[in-house]
Amino acid sequence: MALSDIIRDNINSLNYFLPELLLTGLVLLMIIADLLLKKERSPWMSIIALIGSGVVLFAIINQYELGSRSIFNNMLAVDEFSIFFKLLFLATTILVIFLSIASVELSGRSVGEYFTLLMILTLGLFLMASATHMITIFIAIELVSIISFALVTYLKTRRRSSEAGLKYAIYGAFSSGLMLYGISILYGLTGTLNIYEIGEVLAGRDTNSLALLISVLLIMAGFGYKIASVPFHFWSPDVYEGAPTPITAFLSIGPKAAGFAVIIRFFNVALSNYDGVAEQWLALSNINWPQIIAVIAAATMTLGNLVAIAQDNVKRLLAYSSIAHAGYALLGVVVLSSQGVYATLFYLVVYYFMNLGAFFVVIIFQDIIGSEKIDDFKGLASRAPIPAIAMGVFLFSLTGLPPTAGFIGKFYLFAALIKAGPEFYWLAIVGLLNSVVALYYYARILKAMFFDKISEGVSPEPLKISPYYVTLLAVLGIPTILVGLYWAPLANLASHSVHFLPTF
Amino acid sequence: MSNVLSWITFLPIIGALLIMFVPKSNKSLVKIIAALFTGLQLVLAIWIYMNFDQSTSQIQFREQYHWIPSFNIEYFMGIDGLSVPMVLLTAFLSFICIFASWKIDKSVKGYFAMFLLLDTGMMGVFCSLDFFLFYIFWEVMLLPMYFLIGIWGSPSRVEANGAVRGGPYAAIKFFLYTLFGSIFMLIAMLVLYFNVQDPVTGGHTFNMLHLMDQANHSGVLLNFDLRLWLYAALFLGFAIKVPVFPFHTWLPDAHVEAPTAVSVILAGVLLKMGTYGLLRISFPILPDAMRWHYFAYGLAILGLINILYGAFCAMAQKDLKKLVAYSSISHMGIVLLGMSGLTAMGMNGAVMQMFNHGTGTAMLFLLVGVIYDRAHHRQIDGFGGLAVRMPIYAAVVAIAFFAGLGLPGFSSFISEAFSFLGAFGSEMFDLRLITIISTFGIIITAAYFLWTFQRMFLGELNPKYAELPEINGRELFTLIPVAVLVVLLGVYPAPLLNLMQSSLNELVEVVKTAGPSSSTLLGLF
Amino acid sequence: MLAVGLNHYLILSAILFCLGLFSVVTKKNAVTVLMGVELILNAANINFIAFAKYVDNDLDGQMIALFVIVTAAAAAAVALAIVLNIYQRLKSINLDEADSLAG
Amino acid sequence: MITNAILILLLPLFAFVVQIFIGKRLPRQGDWLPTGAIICSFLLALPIFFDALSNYEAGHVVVQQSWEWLRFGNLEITFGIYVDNLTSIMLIVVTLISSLVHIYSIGYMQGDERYSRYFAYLCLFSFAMLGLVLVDNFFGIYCFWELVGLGSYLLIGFWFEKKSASDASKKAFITNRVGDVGMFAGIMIIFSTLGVFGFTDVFTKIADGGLSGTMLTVTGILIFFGAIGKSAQFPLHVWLPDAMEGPTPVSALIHAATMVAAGVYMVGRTFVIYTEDALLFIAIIGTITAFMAATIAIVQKDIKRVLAYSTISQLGYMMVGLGTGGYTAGLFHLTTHAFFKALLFLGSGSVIHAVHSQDMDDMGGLRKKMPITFWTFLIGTLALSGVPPFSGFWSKDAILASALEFGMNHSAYMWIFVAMLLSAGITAFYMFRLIFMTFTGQAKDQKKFDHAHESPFTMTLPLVVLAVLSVGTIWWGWIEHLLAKPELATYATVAVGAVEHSAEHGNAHLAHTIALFSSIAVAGSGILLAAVVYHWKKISAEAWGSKLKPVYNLLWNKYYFDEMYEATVIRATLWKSRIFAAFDVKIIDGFVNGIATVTSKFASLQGAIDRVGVDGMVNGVARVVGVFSNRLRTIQTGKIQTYILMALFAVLILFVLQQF
Repeated sequence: MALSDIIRDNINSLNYFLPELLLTGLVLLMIIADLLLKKERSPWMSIIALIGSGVVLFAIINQYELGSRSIFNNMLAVDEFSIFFKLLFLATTILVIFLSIASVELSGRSVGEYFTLLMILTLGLFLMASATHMITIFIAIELVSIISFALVTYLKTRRRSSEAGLKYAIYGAFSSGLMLYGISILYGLTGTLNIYEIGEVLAGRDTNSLALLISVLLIMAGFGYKIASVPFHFWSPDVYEGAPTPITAFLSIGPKAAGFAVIIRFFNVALSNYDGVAEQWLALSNINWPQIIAVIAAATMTLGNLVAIAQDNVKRLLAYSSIAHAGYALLGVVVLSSQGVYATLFYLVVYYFMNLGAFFVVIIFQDIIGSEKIDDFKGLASRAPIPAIAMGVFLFSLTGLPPTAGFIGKFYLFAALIKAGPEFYWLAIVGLLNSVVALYYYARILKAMFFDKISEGVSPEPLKISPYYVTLLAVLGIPTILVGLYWAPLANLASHSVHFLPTF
Repeated sequence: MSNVLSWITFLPIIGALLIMFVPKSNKSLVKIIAALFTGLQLVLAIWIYMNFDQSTSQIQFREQYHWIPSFNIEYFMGIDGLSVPMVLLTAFLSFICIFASWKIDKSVKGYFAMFLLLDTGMMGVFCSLDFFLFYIFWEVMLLPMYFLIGIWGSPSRVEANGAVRGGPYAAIKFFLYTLFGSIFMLIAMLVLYFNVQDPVTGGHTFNMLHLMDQANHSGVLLNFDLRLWLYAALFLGFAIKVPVFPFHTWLPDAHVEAPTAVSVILAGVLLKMGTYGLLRISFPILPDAMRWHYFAYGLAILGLINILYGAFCAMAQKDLKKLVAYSSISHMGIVLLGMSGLTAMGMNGAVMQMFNHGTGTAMLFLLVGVIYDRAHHRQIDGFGGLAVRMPIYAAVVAIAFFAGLGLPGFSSFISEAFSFLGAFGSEMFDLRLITIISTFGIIITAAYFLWTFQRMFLGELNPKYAELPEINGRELFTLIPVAVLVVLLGVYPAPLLNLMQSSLNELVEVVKTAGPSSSTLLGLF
Repeated sequence: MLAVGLNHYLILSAILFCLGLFSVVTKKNAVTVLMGVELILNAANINFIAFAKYVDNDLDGQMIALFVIVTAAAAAAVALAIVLNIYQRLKSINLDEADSLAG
Repeated sequence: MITNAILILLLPLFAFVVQIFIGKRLPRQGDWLPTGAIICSFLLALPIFFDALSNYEAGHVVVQQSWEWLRFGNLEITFGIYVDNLTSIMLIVVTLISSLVHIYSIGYMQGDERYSRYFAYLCLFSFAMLGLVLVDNFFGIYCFWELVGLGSYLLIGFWFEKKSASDASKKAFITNRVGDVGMFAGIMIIFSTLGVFGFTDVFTKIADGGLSGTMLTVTGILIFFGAIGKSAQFPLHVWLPDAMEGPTPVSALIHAATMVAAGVYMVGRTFVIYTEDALLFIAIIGTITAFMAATIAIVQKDIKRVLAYSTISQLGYMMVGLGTGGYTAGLFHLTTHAFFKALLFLGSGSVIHAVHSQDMDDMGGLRKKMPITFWTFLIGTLALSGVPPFSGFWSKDAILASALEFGMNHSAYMWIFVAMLLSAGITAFYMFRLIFMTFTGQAKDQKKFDHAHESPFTMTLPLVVLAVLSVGTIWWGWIEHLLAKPELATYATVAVGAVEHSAEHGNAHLAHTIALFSSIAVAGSGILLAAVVYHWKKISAEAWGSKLKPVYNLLWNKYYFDEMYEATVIRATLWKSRIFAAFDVKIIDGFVNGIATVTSKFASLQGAIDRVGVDGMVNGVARVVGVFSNRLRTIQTGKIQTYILMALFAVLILFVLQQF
């Protein structure tokens, strides 16, 4: 390819890169604004962030009309798949901004940097969703990681927050090291870092499968760290517990979903014969990675759920539950079919609502009663019925019971597994048994809120829940139920987004 | 009235929504709304009964709409002779139970809203003909049930041995058990879906009528071993609900800890869902698996175990409500036994038994509630001689007990007798020995009911209860309709029988003969 | 004379990788652990450059190495800031003492 | 006629419904309503009876009509009425005795707290009993079979404040249920094989060979189980003596004349289904019952219990009659026994009413105080003892003859006749023992004696009526013809046994003659011995009692049947129920509990940290999961380097896994 072609391609690509550019501009604007605005006028920062997000949203939707293509010399892909994730990330960001505004934890601190960092993080997620080259993948992941370290440590005067940040940083740096080493081996095996070319090379010639396995396992360490799957999940409970709750909520969705985007794209493009047409495709013959992921998925669900049972801190419990949910979402990756990818995408959207919702209820109660312990949730249903009922909806949805969105999400995942044939029945059974286990610990929270009497010494007076909270709960809760009853639009969106660029 | 099934299913939900908007203080309005909507539901159920064509086994009052086209999920409602009695039973008991709940005063709004939601779930299960829809309704019932037992059931307490028992415990136990069962149902449902073709569109389908047509089966469904596994998975889901030994231990807890009306619904309607599911789904969709000897005999033997085991356990109980709970296990065993022989008589007997157990056990639980409200305990030995003090109550209990022990003239006698006769006369399987052993259950049943009656009502009046008030008008109002039904159907069961038998006779024929056309499959026996 | 070939580079990087792993796992000092991570990253870098020379004639290998150096610096900066913060809280940067979040 | 039959059935039902709901508010607490209803039934039964008499031929069917009740596909289940000679006689017996008992009860139950309820129950029982007699199919007879059980339960336990009464009623019902299960099994065989319930249909199909051989024998025996329960045959006879806790008129009606005879009636009604082996079984059971009960009666002190055992014994006679082929004899005895036993019970009721005690040690010399009662009672006793010309003589003689004939044809079973003959002597002995202890001699309890008086008119009238009927020498002739054994002509190939039984007519005449004289002889000697012991006191009963202590104890304790059942069946049932219940709680509920324990034991062996103890929500699974959960939780040490190591280790495992 001639140099001029390359330059022309870069310039032409800018058009497709508009959302990211806008986001970059927004970040710059916010940095400047933060300098100019006085601290006490910090609400402006969130407003700027929200307005900026709105603009970016339009840019993203606009991308649907531009059509799919590969940009910046195959560094990034703009396709329905990435657009879907970008929408999801932006939605997450917007909601987390709202949660942060409400959060008492964050009040009284300078929030200018906080929102700025949040927007940079979003940019990193955007890149992760569209990266098609190992360089962009690595950089995007690093961008997300580094910013997350900072955000987790945001409450720097609080010991738990600092400690969480430290663990997160060390674990993150370490796992990117592993991933990078894996990428380097893969590079050695194929001579390229472009995932399409990697796929072609691996399909075309017989590679040393041992080396390939080592490299894939090491790369999986990096990806697995992002989605917090076993055995790379260890950081997550500690970080989730230590971080400010809005950030925890964000981490449990944004980077996790981005991790899935990368995993799906990488494994299906580089390590299988995906052609964008067939409904079902196969893994490359010299590495049985679906089996690895199947084992990881089963282990992730099981461990996440089992350990969650013993928790008595709601936030930590939700951390383990989100580990388990990563395991569920992985089920869709295992089967190598458009049905599977579709199910994973669908599940991530559903998970967005129910998980954010659950975290939000925790934020509310944490702000009001100052505790995240299950024991302190006793009798809250009578004191604050609306958040309690909402919590019920979210938890049932997380369990996967009809008529909530969570059931539909799980239904699609298991349908994909069953469709793939009898060799995956075991995984479906493991997954479903896990949801029984999950019910057990989710029900503990419900039991405390609904069945148990208010602890002695706690006043039984009703808690005041501001309309702002109620509105946010409705925004999250109503879709959780509605999607459970009629999900055809969402299903269409997801099935539309299954197609990532098959070739460049 | 073309959408009568939707109306009858969703009316309670409308009521529940209305209740949400009633001010908290206006408790009686909440109750009136609940009574009104369940009453309307009952009226619709009666309308359905009047307009139901008893001569055909076809699906009637059919409603079919696309719901999620991409997955071929339909909103498909319809009823036949198997569902109609259950619809009637559900509407009837729901209405009765609203009045049995009249004295609830803890978060009244929540209670009645939950109750109505439960009502919708139950009705939906009996009306839906799309497996997916069926599953949704099946699960939807769990949530209100969980809260009804947990919040309005008896409070948590610590037993002598340190175990925590009470409503919350029973609620989660019930929930976990049922969920455990239903996940296997879900898997079986998906396997069926992906291996059945809609004959019209060629796509996969959840439509039960298509699932039942063996000609539509393909793929792994042609593998007999897998069909057996599927049957087992479905059976597990349904068996827990019935509950079949050894999956029954949730039942005594749930029944005992639940408030009276909820116990009535649990025993009266929810248990029937298990056997209904077997008849609606397992039998016609996988008839060859049902006919597999180990499964057919297994079913009969499980019925036998339920009958005897439940009866023996009932005899050992000291808590009246627990006794009634175990008697339910015993009586549901008769249903299993009746259906296992694949005879018209047994099948009709089994479904009649489902209905009659629903009414009979409802009476029993209502009566337990009456005495509990007065004496605040249920220990059988703690009473004595109550017949002197509460003759009317004693008389009603006697009716319920004699109905429970299968005395001729009461409805359950007919259904028990026909279940036994049907199973005994089975042509496909030799169930004679099993049936004869099962009939010993009726001796034990007589023994524990009479023994209980003696301990509670006969003998010297316990002076502690010398001032116990007699059963009141509201309670009688809930009991008399049920009692009338029990006696009427005991003397002349034809109205019930004629309602169901076209469909059931057809079902028996189908299950006896249908199966994959390929004879090589059957070679695997 | 033995020509320096691809294998030598790979062996060197493998040794570096292992050393990095070793210090990450064993050292108690947070800064030392971060240095271990740097070793791992640089081991990967050596791989990249070696492969770029011997396997690929494109510039991908060199490019990613440059990026790694940059991002590693950024990551180290943030990580060290956090370590500093921890030191202020705990008066220690022993990783074993940062275990209040567990279970 | 059909209207009559239906009205006979429905009148008591109607009276019951009215009486139970508003009886208390009616004048005289409504006692006239059930009484009137049953008397009407009696009057309505008369034309039916006369119809049978006027036709005077065997196998005559007065009325037969049935209606569809249920329909299963093509299978029609009907309910109907079937009245033949046997039914018409039974109708008369039931309605007449029931009427008399109703009238008697007006006096006897006067002033009882639940007076109106008593009549309702009595009426309910009459309805059920009449239904049992009238119904035309096996299913129906089973239904009414259970319903008479209900009536009996309610009436035995009428004075339920007494523990013994409520115990007795429960015992009666449950013991009957045991027999009923057998009967139901028999019905199941019949229905599953033949597909019909109706008597005539079943008989026709059996005649056509639809059911035969061993299976038919088994069926017959199973059906007979019902009769074992209801007619208090060995080994299910234990409930009847206890049933004497009920009011005495009830004992007369239910536990002497009608319900307990229902078993005999049913065997008679379904006679053709019994094969030779089945009949032999019936005969043997009957013999054991007759002899055993008679011996027990010797030592009883309670006047009603003596009569109760006597009833059991006489029911055994009837069974022997039927079993040895004396179809007519058995049913004849049923009829005569109904009258004189009802008479005896009512008479004893009159005595009890007078002295307020049932213990014969409290009585004596009552002849002077209660002349009507005495004389009627004496007639009854003579009838029961088999003294000519009283009715019992004729019927018992017929049974003995039948047994003897059977023994002559099958010499291995001669002992049946011997046992029967002995029992006849014993019967005479204990009945006169009763007479002597109660009515003659000196009053043993002076206070009670002074208080005693003749009963009111409503009570003595029934006694007189029944006494008249107990004389009936006239009976035998026409009844023999009316109740001819159903065989050959109608059911040609069926009753192989029946054919066999009557094959050798040559013995019949001889048997009759022998039986006639021997029965008079044993009755006479029985009476004589009783007189010697109890009237003239030449032999001391006490002395002999202590001399034969083991025998006496055995009899006094009724062969220890109750104790045996208590120790075996009841204990075992309760034990089983407790075991099962415990099994439920301990094993099933906590089976994973066990696994949890094993797991944790194993784990502690491994030296792992044992942190058991989630609050065990769903005991089993939850606890196991909880154990795992807590164990797994400890992985999360909080130390970052542990995490890294574990992750590396896990990657290694994945790597190794992939190598296989």
